[in-house]
Amino acid sequence: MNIQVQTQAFDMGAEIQAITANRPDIGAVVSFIGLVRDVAAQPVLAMTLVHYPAMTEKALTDIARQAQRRWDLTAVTVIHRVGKLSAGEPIVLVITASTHRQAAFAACEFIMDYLKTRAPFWKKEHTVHGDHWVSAKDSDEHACQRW
Amino acid sequence: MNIQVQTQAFDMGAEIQAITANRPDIGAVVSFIGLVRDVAAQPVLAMTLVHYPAMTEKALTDIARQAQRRWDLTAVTVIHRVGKLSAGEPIVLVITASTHRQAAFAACEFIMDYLKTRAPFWKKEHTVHGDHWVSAKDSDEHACQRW
Amino acid sequence: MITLLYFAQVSEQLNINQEQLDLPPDTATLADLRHCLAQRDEQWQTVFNDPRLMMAVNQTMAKAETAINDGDEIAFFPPVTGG
Amino acid sequence: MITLLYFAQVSEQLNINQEQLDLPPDTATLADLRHCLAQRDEQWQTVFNDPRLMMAVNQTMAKAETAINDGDEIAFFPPVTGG
Repeated sequence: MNIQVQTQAFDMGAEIQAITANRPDIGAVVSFIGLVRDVAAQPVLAMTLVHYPAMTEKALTDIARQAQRRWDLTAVTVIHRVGKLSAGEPIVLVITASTHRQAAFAACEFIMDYLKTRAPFWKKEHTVHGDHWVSAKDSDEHACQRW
Repeated sequence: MNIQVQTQAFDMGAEIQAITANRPDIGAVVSFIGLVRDVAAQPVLAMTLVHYPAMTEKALTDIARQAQRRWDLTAVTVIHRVGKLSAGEPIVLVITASTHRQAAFAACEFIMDYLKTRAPFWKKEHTVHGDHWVSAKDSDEHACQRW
Repeated sequence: MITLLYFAQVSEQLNINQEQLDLPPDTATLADLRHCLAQRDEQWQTVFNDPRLMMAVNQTMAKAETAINDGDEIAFFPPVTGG
Repeated sequence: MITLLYFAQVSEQLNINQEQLDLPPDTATLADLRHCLAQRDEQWQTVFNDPRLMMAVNQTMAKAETAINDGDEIAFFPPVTGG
């Protein structure tokens, strides 16, 4: 399990390589990248991600462990960035590897749904109209309650 | 939409870069990589992927179009390798991008389930005990019928 | 004239990759053609009576009731195993 | 002594990041502490009466009924928005 909270960008190819090298039992790797989205209605110039440093890795590790208990996973990587990020920049990377694709898909989506509602990160958007905290979406809570 | 059937390896990072560059409306990118699996019971040294060349791209394009009709996708990439591949080598790459993660996850899994049961590829495994064609799995057909 | 293609196990079992033949009389659908090819010998009968045999007409997956016409490219193959 | 941490909108609304205080008497659970803090003034009342307020005790998500003890680190924050 590889859990990281960092300001710098991540290299998805290298992370997948690290997981799959010398592990020919892995048949399926599912990855998720979340990016700073900029929609035309209210242009987002950048975003600042704040977090609760003492808790963040612990929360992500706990989510990844829950996924490992539910599905037969060979590897899990979760990398979440903090600090100021520009529009289009990657925020989060989740990689799940398994012998079978269904387990890898389900676990990756589960981790994202839990991360969105249980990991202590908060986004402040910087727009041309000023700064504002991003509101939590009910749809994320509903997505999480499926599992 | 980017559909490719090729013998050479693919560069996942470059493919994701190609999709997300200058597209700040993309919030979520889901990727799937399928690899040549080697399980201890019957060591697989390599695998040869044969296909129906005149039909393959057409079938993959049709599957990707079905996904685009069902979900709001910004981009779809499907790259499938053919020819001889060693244990641990990547076989297939599917990338889906969307404003929202649910659409990207569902579309990526849908494409894989359809590809597994509707795209004209066949695998022959080369093991220490000889060569044999891989059998289709009922579980793949069931997975496909969910959609 | 129709073109018939055979892939993977089907090709190996029948020992043929490809052939061309005149559309046999009273062959309106894939089911008719399948029935006709199954007459060739015991091995062909085994392959063409397998309910899992897959078929494509002009590079599109097709079913028993799919109509076939002169000039079509028709492929027979086992369940696919890509991905 | 307990440590209280406030994050994001909660921190801005209350104009505080962190404080330490003696565990108030008759404060056995988070619900008790919340009730106690809500008394401070109108702004604190607004924040602590919001049913969406999230809480953690010793870096683990917690609920109203979670017990609190001397030495705990207790955090209050709005619904999370990472990912």
